[in-house]
Parts: sequence; C-alpha cells; structure tokens
Amino acid sequence: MTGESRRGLGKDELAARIARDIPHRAFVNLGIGLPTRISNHLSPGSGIVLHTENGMLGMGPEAHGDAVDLDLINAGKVPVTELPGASYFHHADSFAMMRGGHLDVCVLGAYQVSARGDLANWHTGRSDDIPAVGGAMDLAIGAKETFVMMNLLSRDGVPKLVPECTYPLTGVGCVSRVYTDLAVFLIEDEGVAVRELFDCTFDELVRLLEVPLLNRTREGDR
Amino acid sequence: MTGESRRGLGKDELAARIARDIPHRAFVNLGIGLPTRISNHLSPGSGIVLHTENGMLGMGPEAHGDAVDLDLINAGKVPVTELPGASYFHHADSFAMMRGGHLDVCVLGAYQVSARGDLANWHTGRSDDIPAVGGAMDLAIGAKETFVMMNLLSRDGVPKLVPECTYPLTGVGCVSRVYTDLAVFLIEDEGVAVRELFDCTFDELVRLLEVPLLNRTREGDR
Amino acid sequence: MASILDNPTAAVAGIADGATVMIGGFGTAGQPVELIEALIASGATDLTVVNNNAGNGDVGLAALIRAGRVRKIVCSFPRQRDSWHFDQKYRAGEIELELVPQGNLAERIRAAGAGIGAFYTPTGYGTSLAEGKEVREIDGRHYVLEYPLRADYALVKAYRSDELGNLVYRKTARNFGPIMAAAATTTIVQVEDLVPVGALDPEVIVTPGIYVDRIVRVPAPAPVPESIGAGQ
Amino acid sequence: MASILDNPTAAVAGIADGATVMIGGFGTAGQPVELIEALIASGATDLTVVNNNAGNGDVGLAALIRAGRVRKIVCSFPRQRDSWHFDQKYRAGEIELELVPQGNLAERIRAAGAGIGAFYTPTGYGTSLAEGKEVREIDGRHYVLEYPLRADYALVKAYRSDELGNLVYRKTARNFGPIMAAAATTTIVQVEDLVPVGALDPEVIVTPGIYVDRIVRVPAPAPVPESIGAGQ
Repeated sequence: MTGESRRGLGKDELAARIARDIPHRAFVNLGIGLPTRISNHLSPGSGIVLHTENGMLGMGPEAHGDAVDLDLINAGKVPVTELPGASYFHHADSFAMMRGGHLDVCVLGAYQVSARGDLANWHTGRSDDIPAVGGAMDLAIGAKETFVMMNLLSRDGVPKLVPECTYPLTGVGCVSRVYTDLAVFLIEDEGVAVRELFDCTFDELVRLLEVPLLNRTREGDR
Repeated sequence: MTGESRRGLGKDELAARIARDIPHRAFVNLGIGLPTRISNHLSPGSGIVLHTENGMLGMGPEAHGDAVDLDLINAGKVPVTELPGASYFHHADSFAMMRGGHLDVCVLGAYQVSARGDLANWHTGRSDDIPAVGGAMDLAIGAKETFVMMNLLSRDGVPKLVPECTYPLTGVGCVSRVYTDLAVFLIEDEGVAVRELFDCTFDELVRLLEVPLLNRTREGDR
Repeated sequence: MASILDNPTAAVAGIADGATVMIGGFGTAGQPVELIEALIASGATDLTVVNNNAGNGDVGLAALIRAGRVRKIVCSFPRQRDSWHFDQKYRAGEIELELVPQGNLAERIRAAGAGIGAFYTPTGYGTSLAEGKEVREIDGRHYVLEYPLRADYALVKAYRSDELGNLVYRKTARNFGPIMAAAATTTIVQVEDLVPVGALDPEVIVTPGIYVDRIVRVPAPAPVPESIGAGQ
Repeated sequence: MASILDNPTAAVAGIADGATVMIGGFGTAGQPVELIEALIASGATDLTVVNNNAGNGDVGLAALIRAGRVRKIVCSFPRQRDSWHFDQKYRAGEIELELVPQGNLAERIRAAGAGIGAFYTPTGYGTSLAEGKEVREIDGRHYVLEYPLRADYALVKAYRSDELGNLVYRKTARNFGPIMAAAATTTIVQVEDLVPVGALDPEVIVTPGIYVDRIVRVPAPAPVPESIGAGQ
C-alpha cells in the first residue's frame, strides 16, 4: 500500500486516512504533534472548522514570513493564521466548549490506548520526567468522538494498544477509534473491533496484540 | 427635618441620604422599586457606575421619547440609556460579577431585616401569592455591602427591623446597613447600632423596636 | 454546524411534544417572538420551558402559555404586571413552576453548556428555595449544590449572524442568548440581519457558530407589547 | 475603579513577599512582560504564581523564576523546550509545582471570580491528577470536585483600555486575561493603547472596568523570544 520498505501507512498516509473520516462541516481539535498533520489533508471545501484550545475557532494554516503574528498562535505555540468566520474567546470559554461536548472530533497522539478506550498520552511516569498535562485531559474527555493517531508499535516493537494502560492515564474510556499504521480499530462496548487493515492480516494483528479483537473489516481477513 | 406633616425623611430625602454614603467611583446596583430613586441624587461628577443585572454596566437614566430602545432596558424592564464607558455582557457573566463580590454596593428594598442582617424582600409567604424571586437572592449576597432602603414601620405601624424575620428569607446575614425614614442602622457583629436619627430620639427607637440597639449617633441621643 | 432556514416554521420543525425548550429574552428584550409563534403553530405541547419570566402581555411566551402548551416553566420571575396568562394557569393548577434565583438559573444553564456536573453557589442558602438541596460550608461560607439545566432546544434571538452561525447581540437583549445557545442539543436562532462569512470581526463574536444549529432571518421585528415596567 | 499609572514600576507597587500572583498569557502570547520585569525589580519574593506555563526562554516569567522569586507555581504545562529555568529549579527542589489540567485551571480561576464555592468537573477523573480529590457520579458520569483559585494580584496584558479600565484583547493573546482579571483582589493591566472613555464600543468590551484596578500603557511591545513551537 506504500512504496516504502516499511510496512503499513506512513505518517502522512495515516493523516490522510483520518482526514477522510472527519465529517464535512465538523468542529475539530487536532492535538499537537502528529495529529496536526491531518490539517494538510482536509479538503478546502470540507467546511471543517478547527478549534485551538487557547481560544479560537476557525484556525488556518501555519503562518510564515510577514503573516507571523505572535498574538495568533495555536496550542503548540506555533504562529497560525485566521480563516474567514473565525472567532476568539477566553480560556474558560474555550475549555467550556470542549468539556461541554461541542466539538465533534478530537484527534490525539498516544503512548497507550486500552481495550476499553482508556488513554495514556501525557506522562511517561518516569520519575525524572517533569510532568506537564496542558489541555490533554480536557481534550480526551471533551469531544463527541476522540480518535487516537499513533503507530501500533513503539520504537521497541511493543504494542501500544493494550489490555490495560501501564502509563499514567489521561482519560478513562474516552477513545472511540484508534488509527494506526497497521490498522484502524473501533472501541466498542463488545470489545475492540478491527475496521481496516494496512499491509497486514487480521490474524497477524491477533498474534501481535494481547487485546481480543473482533473482525469488522469490510473484506474480512485478507 | 422635612416640611411635611409626617415625621422623618420622605422617600426622596432618604434616597438623597443614601446617595451621600455611596463612595465616588463605586460600582453599584440599585434594586427595582424605591432604591431606583437614588440614581436621581448621584452627582454627575461622582463617577459612580450603575450595574443592571440583565447585563450592563454604565447604565444611564430612564429613556424617554425617541431615546426609548426596547433592547436597552433595566432590571425593572424600563427603557434606559447608555453612558460613555458602558459595557454589555450575558446573564451568566452578569451574575458572576454579582456573586463574585465585585459590586461595591447594592441597595435593596425590604419587607423585613433581622438584627443579624437577614433580609426578607422577595415573597410575602401568603399562600395565594405567586412567588417570584428574580435576582433578589443574588443581589442580597453578592455585593461587598448590601444596604436596605425602607420605611422603618409598615403601613400598619409594625416595625420592619426585627429580632427574626417572619417573612421568607432572601439572604442570611447579608445586610450591612438599614436606611429608614426615622434612622440609619448599622448591622455589626456586636448588634444593631443606630448611626443617625431623623426627627426622633434614640429612646423612641428603643421603645419602638424589639431589637436591642447600640447608640452610635455622632451627637448622642437627641 | 448551522443551517439557514427560510422561515420560522421550518426553523422550529421537529420540536416534539414533551420537549424541554429554552427561550431567550429578559421580558421582551431578546425574546424570539416569531420563533415562538411558529412553535405555537407547530402544535407542540406538554413542553417544559426555561425562561427568565413567564410571559408578558399576550404575545410570544405569553401566547404559548395561553395556548396551554407549557406543562412546566423554569424561571426566576413569573409574576409580573402583565403575566396574566401565566397567573391564570398557575392558579388553576394547570402549569407547574420551578422557581430558581436568577443567577442560579443563569449559572445552571451555563454549567450545562460547559460540561460542569454540579456547582456550589452561595445564592439561596438559608432560604426556602434551597430546601431539600445539599449544602456545604467551604472556607467559612455556606453554599447550595445546584445542577446543570439542559434543553432539547433553545430558541434565541440575536441581532446579526454570519452564514456560519457566529452571532452578535444588541444591548441588553443579549441576556440569556449566549448561555442558552450552548446548553441545548439543538439551537435555533432568529436574527435581524444575516451577513456573509468573514463580515463579522472575529474579536467581537459573542456566540461562536459551533453553538448554533439553525438560523432564520426575521428582518422586521414584531411589534413589542407596551408592557414595560412590569417588574423584574 | 481603575487608576492609570505612569509606568510598570508604579503599577506593581505593593506586591508583598508571599503574595499569590496570577500572570496572564499562554506561552508568550498575552504575557505582560514589562509588568513582570517591574515585579522582578521590586524585589518581591516567595511568590505563588498562577500561569498556564512555567516560563519561556529568558524573559518575563522565566526571568522571575530564574531570579528565585517563585516559591510555587500552579500551571498546566511547565515543561517546554525553552523552560530551562523552571526545569533547573524544579530538579533542584527549589520550586513547588501544582499541576492542573488546563481546563480545570481555567475553570478554577473563573470560579474564583464568579463566586462559585466548588464545582464538579469530568476532567482528570480516574487520573493521578485527581488522586485524593473528592469524586462523584452524576447522571452516570464521573466528576472530580475542584475548588476556586484566587489571587492577591493579577498581571494581565490587554490590547486596549479606556480610562475606566474597559479592556479589549488581541487574537489568541486574550487567553487567561479576562478570567484572571476577575479572580484577583487587585488586577494590574498593561495595554498597548489607552483611549478616552466612550471610545470603545460597549458591545465589544471583553473585560469590563469593574475588574481592573490599575492600568499602565506600555506602547512598544518588548521583543518576544524566538522560542515558538515549544509545546503546549
């Protein structure tokens, strides 16, 4: 599915795949880091409105050159632009918008996701790490749907979709879908369902993960 | 002290007396009914800013003729005007301003005030009365100081400054001063103190009221 | 995201019997009269209505009450000089009243939109309106626990909207509009003026379009009853 | 009511050792750098600071921390690429950290200004940041009880003020300014532009002057460090 030697989707392919699943005209928050790339794959006619938790709806692309305005930044503190129809509001209003369930979709990176949709993405838990949570816990539980975007395996080859998170939790039971380089998973009441496979088979996933999996791929096991 | 045959201050004299005790540049809410008259006695140079709980600071006098704008009303639903430096905000912000203790003074009418500063001004408690509270409970407990403006006696000659309120309460221990036609009372930790007398003596008040009184008049008992 | 409807009838379509409907306005200022008229015409009944008042004169919310469509009203100040339709229904035992201090009403609506589960407020402590409610002393002050107030629909009047539903209001007609827009599942807004996307300064938008589901332009405001000065 | 001061030094006068000081800004956007510099020059120490972050680069809040004036910081995102002064103090055990999820931080500040005694928030439930906190299930959802966050002083940067302290902000530099202004006993604001009373449209004022105690005009913004992209 990719021309690269690695298996599964590359980061931009994955971002494009997630972008396809975001409904037109949705209000969306893309977490800092990897999920930010999704914005490059949203079609201009989609009417999708981006929220940044530091107080803005209608955020445009990253600003460059003369367009840089240090009063206009995103949650990652990168200068951005303003689209027509944008609005500004203060921090309590911005997080009320999140916590109140008004965003349609939020996409976050993760260290781990559990089979019940628990999310761990804010702290390694290492004692020498200085903890910093930012808006992660609000984002995790706020949106109508929380998607995770991550590689299925860590750099050490350890699965990040797990029966129980061993990293400190960001939110409990908050993830609805997990988009990875190898597969798309749906977190459902009955368990974790595989919706789509990228260069691997359902049986391979079953062997790879300790999480029981349901096969909900359209084509069945390839 | 008045040219009228009745004893004590008339309504406008009382309003003027209260106006003198409102500090320059204070933020003030004048309750609907009698306290509204105080605005007529605030000097233009006082810099006092009036709040109306339906979402405005910098409220001006009642509007007449062409100045009437039905989108610009006070808490009594009377058309008013806007002074330079005014601002508008929504209802949650307006009551946050009150509840958060940002107003300097609020002046309210009352059915009864207790010796501990409990206020009863929203409901007669009669079973055939339709209850309506409006912003009374928020005003009572919100401002830094809550003044009451009332006649000391009801139309039936019954004192309205009482040991315990018999009318349903609006707020507990919230009144700091009671301005009446016959005297100004301060509600203090040690009890109720008489600060000023209008056409009556301290001893007369002592005989009139069931509330123990401290004499804090400047001139002593006249 | 907001849709633009052709008329108030289309805008209120789907409001079912038994729905909870927030209606903006403080007295007549900000009251979405044409949306209420369309709601009456729709026939929806057995409604729970959240509003500061219980109708003024004979139009708008008063007409909805007169028509017998309101099973219960949640408000702070029902009794006014011109609340005769409510008064009659209330005395006849034909309408249920939940009386809420105005600031608690506003904060409960705000809490619903902001995802707050409950909050401790000092307002009403020690009064009959706090009877049966949980209380707590925090840092020497007494508070009452109040819960969010949500709605299926909010009917709101704003001054101007862009085509994304970004709203600005006019003077004290702003009142409950912004918080009700955020507290309802479906928010329906009537505006005097509808402008293209980009025509509103992003700094001055009061209600971002994320809170608005349906917009209808009602250019000429309906006549407002002469019932001013009718209490808080 | 607001007073207009001549310079940042006069504006921050009276901030005592041990004070709790809220400082506006998200990273450097909205950070009142000149007020912080004046605070450093004032010598005040043993401060508790409330800010979203823990300093960027070498100026502003970072310089206050470097100078050893901050005993404790309450924030959501201390660790950034350019938070080296905080990092060093923290690893040396010379600064206390209260880590609060960003939305709970904002809501706790808002609660202080709004007179709310405490509130139930879903954010953080089931995580280590809710350990030891009271929890409650309401309508099937789990919440954590959080308390207001008050301050003796707030240092805020706004874009423009009138002479009554009515404020407007600029783009995402608005962030914590409005809620901090309402949560502090004394609110000190630096603005780029000071205009006469009546020059601001009453509909667009974000922070009414009731929340502002001292205003100082700082026309030319200080150079902002080139440390963008340093995390949330």
